[in-house]
Amino acid sequence: MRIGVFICHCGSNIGGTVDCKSVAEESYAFPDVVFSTDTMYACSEPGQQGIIDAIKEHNLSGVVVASCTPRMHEPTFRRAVERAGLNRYMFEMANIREHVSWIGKNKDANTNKAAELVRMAVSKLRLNRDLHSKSFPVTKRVLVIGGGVAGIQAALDCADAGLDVVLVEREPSIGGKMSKLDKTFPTVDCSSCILGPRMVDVAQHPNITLYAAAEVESVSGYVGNFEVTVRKKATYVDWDKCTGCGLCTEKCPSKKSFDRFNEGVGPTTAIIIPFPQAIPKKASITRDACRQFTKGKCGVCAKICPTGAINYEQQDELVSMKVGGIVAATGYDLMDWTVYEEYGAGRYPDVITSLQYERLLSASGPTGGHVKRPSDGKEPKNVVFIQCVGSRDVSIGRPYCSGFCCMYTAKQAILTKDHIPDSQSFVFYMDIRSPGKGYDEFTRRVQEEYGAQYIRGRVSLIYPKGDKLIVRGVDTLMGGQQVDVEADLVVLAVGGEATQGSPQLAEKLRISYDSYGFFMEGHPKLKPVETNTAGVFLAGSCQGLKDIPSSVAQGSAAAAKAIGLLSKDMLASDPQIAQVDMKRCVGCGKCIQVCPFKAIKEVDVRGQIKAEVIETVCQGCGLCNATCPQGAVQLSHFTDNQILAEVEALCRF
Amino acid sequence: MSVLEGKELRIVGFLCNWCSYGGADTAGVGRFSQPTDLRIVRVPCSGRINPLFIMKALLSGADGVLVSGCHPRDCHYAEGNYYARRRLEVLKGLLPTLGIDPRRFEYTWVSASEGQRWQHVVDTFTQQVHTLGPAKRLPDAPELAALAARLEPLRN
Amino acid sequence: MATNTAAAPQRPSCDASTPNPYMPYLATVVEVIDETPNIKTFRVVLQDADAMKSFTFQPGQVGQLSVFGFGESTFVINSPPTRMDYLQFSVMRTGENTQALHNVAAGDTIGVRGPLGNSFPYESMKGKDIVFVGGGIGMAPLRTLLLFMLDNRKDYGKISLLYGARSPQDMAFSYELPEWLGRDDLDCVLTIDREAEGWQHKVGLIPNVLLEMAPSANNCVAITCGPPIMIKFTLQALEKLGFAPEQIVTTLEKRMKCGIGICGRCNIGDKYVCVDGPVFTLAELKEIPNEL
Amino acid sequence: MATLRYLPLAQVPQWLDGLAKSYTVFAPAREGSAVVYRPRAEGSMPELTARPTESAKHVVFPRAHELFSFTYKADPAVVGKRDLTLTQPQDPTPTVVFGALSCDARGFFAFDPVYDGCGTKGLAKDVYYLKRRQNTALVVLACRTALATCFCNWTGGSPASREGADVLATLVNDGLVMEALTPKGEELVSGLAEAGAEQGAAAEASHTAAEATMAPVPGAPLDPKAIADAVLARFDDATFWQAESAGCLACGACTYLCPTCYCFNITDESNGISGVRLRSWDTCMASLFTLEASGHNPRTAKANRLKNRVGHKFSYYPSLHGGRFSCCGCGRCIKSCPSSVDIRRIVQNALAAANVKE
Amino acid sequence: MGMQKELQAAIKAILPEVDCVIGWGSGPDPLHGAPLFMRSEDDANRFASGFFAVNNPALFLPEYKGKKVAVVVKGCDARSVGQLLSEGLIKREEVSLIGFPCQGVVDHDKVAAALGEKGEMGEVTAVLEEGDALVLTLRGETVRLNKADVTAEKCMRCQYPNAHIADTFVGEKREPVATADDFADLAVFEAMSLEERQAFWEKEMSRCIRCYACRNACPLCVCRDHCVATSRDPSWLTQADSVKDKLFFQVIHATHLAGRCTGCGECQRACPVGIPVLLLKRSLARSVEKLFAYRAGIDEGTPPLLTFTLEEPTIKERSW
Repeated sequence: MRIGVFICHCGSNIGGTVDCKSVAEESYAFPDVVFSTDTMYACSEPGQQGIIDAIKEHNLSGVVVASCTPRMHEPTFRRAVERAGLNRYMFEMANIREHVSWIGKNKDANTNKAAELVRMAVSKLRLNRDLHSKSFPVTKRVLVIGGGVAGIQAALDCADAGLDVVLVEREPSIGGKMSKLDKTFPTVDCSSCILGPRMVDVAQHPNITLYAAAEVESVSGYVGNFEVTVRKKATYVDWDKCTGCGLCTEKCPSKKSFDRFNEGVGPTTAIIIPFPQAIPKKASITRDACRQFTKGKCGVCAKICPTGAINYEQQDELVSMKVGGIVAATGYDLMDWTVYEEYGAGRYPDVITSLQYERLLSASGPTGGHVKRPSDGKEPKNVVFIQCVGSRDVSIGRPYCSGFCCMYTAKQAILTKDHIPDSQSFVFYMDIRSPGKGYDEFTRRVQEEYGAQYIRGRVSLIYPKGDKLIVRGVDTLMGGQQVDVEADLVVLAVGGEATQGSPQLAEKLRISYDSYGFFMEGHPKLKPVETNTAGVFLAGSCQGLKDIPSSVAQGSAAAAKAIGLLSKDMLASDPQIAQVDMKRCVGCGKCIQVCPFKAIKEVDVRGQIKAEVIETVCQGCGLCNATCPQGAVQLSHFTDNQILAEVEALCRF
Repeated sequence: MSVLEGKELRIVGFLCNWCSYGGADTAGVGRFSQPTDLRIVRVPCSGRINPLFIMKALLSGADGVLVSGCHPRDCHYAEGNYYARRRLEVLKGLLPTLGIDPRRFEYTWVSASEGQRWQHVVDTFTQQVHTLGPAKRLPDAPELAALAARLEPLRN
Repeated sequence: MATNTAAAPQRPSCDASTPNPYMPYLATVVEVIDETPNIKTFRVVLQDADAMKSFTFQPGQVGQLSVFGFGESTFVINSPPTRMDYLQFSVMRTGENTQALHNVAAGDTIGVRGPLGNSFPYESMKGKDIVFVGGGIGMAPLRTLLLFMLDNRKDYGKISLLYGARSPQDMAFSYELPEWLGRDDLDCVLTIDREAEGWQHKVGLIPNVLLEMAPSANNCVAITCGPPIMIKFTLQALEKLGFAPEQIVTTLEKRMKCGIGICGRCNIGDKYVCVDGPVFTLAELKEIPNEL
Repeated sequence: MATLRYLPLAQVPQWLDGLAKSYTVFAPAREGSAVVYRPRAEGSMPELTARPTESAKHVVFPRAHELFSFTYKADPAVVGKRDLTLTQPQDPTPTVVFGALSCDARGFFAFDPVYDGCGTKGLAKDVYYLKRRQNTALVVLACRTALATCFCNWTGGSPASREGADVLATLVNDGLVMEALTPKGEELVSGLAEAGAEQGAAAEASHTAAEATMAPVPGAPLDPKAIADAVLARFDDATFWQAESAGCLACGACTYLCPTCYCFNITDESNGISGVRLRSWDTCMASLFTLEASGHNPRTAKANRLKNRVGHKFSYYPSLHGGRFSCCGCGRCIKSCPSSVDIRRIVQNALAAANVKE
Repeated sequence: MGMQKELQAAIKAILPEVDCVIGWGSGPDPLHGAPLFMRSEDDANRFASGFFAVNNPALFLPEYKGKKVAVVVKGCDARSVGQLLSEGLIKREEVSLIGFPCQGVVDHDKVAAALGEKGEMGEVTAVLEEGDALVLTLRGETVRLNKADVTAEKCMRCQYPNAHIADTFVGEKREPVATADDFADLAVFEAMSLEERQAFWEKEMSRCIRCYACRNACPLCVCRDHCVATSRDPSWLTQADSVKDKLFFQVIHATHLAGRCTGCGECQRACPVGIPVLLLKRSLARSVEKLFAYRAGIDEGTPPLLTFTLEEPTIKERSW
């Protein structure tokens, strides 16, 4: 074998703390190495061309590049060696940036370690062999999980591109958080006016199948051919019959139910249509609130329903389908702010969340758009906004910035002035974060034109005084002076968190999530909507909190990825899969027992039981390989011999 | 010796590609400095790690072996780390019978986002191995030992 | 009892001049030819020019090729002794050694031990008609004898070749076939197992095509090599065509290590394929225990 | 007859220490429940009571040894040029085996013709074996009794056979009577005091007594030709071999303990830059022994493999090497077989089967 | 002797239904039994159970796949059968088990040690069992040995002397000598320091001849002819005569048996050079019993290393 080794300086990223030239010199003595050099940026066009030229000039049959993590540029270099006529798997990478130059301080040690990593890569490469993909057909259907604005965008884009789309929404209506908003920043245009038509498009699109009040039960399979089961939760209303006329909601005698859509601002009925523009506009019964279920008798809605759609016996229903790609767009929840004792921990009715305030501001909200404070229904004059509630707070384990609170607080201050012209808004803030298009202007406008008083400082205490609340904070711009503001209403800009059930969904999708429960993108810069699981994409706040424009952009981006994936009739399988050496297999079945993908089956070869890998099902985890006692199953590109060669390269010298 | 004589010990890491290798990358990106002893072998999944790889390393002269995979429930391949957990735990129990200090081998779970945790793991484990010092190596076959001696001048 | 109580034999010895049969020649691979998806041909030249000059062998003899660090395996020298620009070996990828060989590139150094084993009885074939029947990689040993006979064409009668493979892609030496087909002193028939696009030659299993060709057994020797199942049916076909066991020659494959009759694994009864073979007539094979 | 010499037991360690100045000395040592031939530790008394579990063949034919080593070195002057050097190992040092059994000494006779180019056949000579063979002197300790598994008398041996030995040592009371049988043997023992006539007689008596404990050869006189024919005659009798091999584990204990089994494997062990070509013991009882690259194996079943083992020892080998069995009757294969497979019984059963047929 | 006759009767009774009955016969000397494969009444008459019936006949069962066989089993042999069954390596309907109350079997190494200077085992010409004693004849003299002194270790801690699976059980079940495995053998070994243990293995393994009798005597080794010990792809071991490789093979064997080994001890018994290779497997068995409450061959269900649970309460992971 003739191996070429390329040591990348990555500018000074590697070259700064690794003597790349001496690594290249040392590599020249490694087995089968016939060419070695150092290069400034291996991944750059000239860098890649250098590799290609060397392959041709020195008749190389394998290449090692020592540079950054293979999780970054392995595909880049594989394509490069392929352009030079080699099989793309005759390539190995040594990670001397993330694993060496960026973490080690001692240049000698780094240089030595880099050389060792190269030797390890060379040792493995010597046992590499050409691998070839197989192709398999794809299912041209996309599952979008979550019907918020990101999911809606992704669903519509995919559907418009001609793909079948299945949109699954946990709530009885799509729309997500955006549908609860009164207006959006920085344009202060009506949220439901811009979202509403898109929701209707979803309902009417011939390519979209919508399952509201449904959740993903299980996901199996693999890119191009996932098997998905969706649980349609019982709503006790036959939606095929329900016309959304709303008679039932008017007559329902149980009127003390928690109004989820309105964030608990006022009660609602046990049978509900969440809001007038709901899609689908169908009624559903909240079981815990319904007298039929709690008391065993009532049946008012059933009696009144003109189409006989009420069905108290309804059960959850499981629907299975095959999809080629999945977009997760499950959004976020507000964190539970009641952990803040200083804000009253929920004891004061007039301390509300920003989202509750949206509902008070909304014309379609429980107060018809009249701002009435919860305690006594009076119109507030002094409204205090407190920012960073549950954001940037290490003490409660939420050190991150939620990103959108500064902006919506400014918006709400403006709306307050619009609704109550003689009102005064006070905003306690830490920093104003407004780096979007027209955003900073907006926050300036609320202060300059709307007279909102911004106080830079944290609130240490809220306490009641008569029918008012005293908000005690500091003004850090005034030398930390204590400020007491008398408020009629306090609105907390509560930060977001990963929506409930995110880790569970991530496990079903076999994607990673961070310690807060947000889903991990494939790469923070270069793969913002991909995940490490092929065929699963991310959109919106499930990946990290973001505002509407970003969510929509990500929805489209995820859709573009899904469309790109499914634009082909056939997908190429990853050839890094398990293979059975039939000559050595004894048919003991242990591999079949452990395979998480059921990718190994028993076959009869001339009267003998053998194991056989189903190539398109195997995902290449190698569990079978580690299980097979005689090593008759080998994971291509990660064979026992290859890993042993790496171990030996490290230990035997 | 390829490790820096007297300064480093020989520590081999087996990391799953999806979580822990990513976590080590994240640590790199975050410039979380670490001791230089560890050399990482990338495998697709902790379930791919045959416990015998660890034995091979320990018997071949590694002073420590560190395995890291996805946290339970987070395996990219759904179940690989569950099997790994059992197998690695059983292997750990065998080491003392072979006369190998079980502290020379640890396994843990580090996710792709846990760069800082990875730094902590590497720091702690490296320190642990240094406290134990170099492992006593079993003698090679005479032919292979002679070979190693012949190789010495080749290295400079 | 006599033999077992005979006086103790003398202890054997050797001296510094005794050649070491395990030391390979170092050889440079001068060319690698991709024959089929799993067969590569290696042309090698011994690095010691004198050794190359004095290297002699007979058609049918084998050599041991080493990729140092991986191991040795046995292959027939499939270039003829009449063409000594290089020694040629064709290697089908079946295991770790052959995979290592497949990773060898032109310019690399490998080891060669040989020549080993017996050869085709080409002297006794002089003046006779010859039928070669080769299947797949089994064409390799036939090639050396075929080219040798073509280089000594006047010594032999009519020469026919039936060469079959599973598909056109599996046919090694494809670059030589036009020449062989074009010669009027060689009757060359090619066949593949199943119909394939663009295939101009025969389609059918070798034994069937052989029966169709129906070479006369009269004053003729058949030489056949190929996979076991093909050999089994080819032998039946040849017998049907009237070939006597003495008129049929084949070569055997065995796992070999030393290649010099010591290591003990390639025996069939008291015959060692590495020194008594690999070439046997069917008549000889019928004499030894049935353990192929 | 050469001069007999006498070495008091108490002086054995001292004498061996003396030999160790010019030779590597191997001697039996007790380790756990086994007795094995080890390079002798200075001052130690060899184990002389229990007979060694293994044979002494590994002294001449090591379990694994280097045929040659190879090293690649990149040429810094010419890009892509790598020089490869092959180096042969150093010649073995002169060696003495003290306390070999007479069957061990005779066992090498099975090796000799094969490793010496098969006599008139003029095949290649195995220089590694030949060098060690000529460099190794054997001090044979005469057996005082026969074990139930012993059958050296089938193969022309006896408990105190002098064949192949350089010195025959016989344990008499508190000392060893040493009889040099070759010049090399004479060199070893020349420094020792002469034995008295009484001691010589005692040694002779010990030999006779040992002979008496030996079970007679069944159906004596034994006809090697008949045995060879009978074993070969069973070649196609699958039932026979299946029955004989039913309890066999197909492990290599018999072949590795056997003084006459000489098969080997060749493998490369390397770290890429440099490595060795090793010759290591191999066993015909292993499936891999004959597994061909194509996956075909002429001896897949243990019955086929046992057939080859017995066939080789009692039929094929004799037909190539003057009728001599490739067996010295030491019985270790029986004694140490985990399943008590008895090669004598297989041979007798083959003979019996031949008699039934005819 | 009653037991012997009763077992022979049971064997004869089942002979017509099966391809063969696997049991024990006599070996090359009076101290050794040997596996016996019975196909006729004559064969059955050669059956010999008792103190010298050491071999584990379960070893041979996978060879007879597809045929119906009967096998006479000691308690420990039945455990091996149980494990083979639970792993699907043999079929229940193809095996008929004849069990009996096992009184323990001989340890030849102990006999050899007990004889010491009196002579070698191969010189013993006759053996008589007299109650708790063995009376050996050698070199024309008799030697009395206490049976308990030459009984195999595994029998001294045996909890299952009566085959726990048996289609026919001959005789009265006997009380086990132990109610739990206290792994006292390991405790003895573990009195050594880590350094001493390593030196111990170094010394013991140095006389290994790599015959793989340990492996081939193991009823649960599934790879048989395809073991990684000599394969080159994968190539786990060099063929060099090195302690490292020899010990590594023992580790391979033991790990492959983790959670599967029933402790029949055949590996150690088969070792011609007396290396205590069972120790490693005992150590693993102890771990497995502790972690997963699983006793191979007794407890049904998937061997613990071929399955998992989401939570592993017994595994105390390191907290970093």
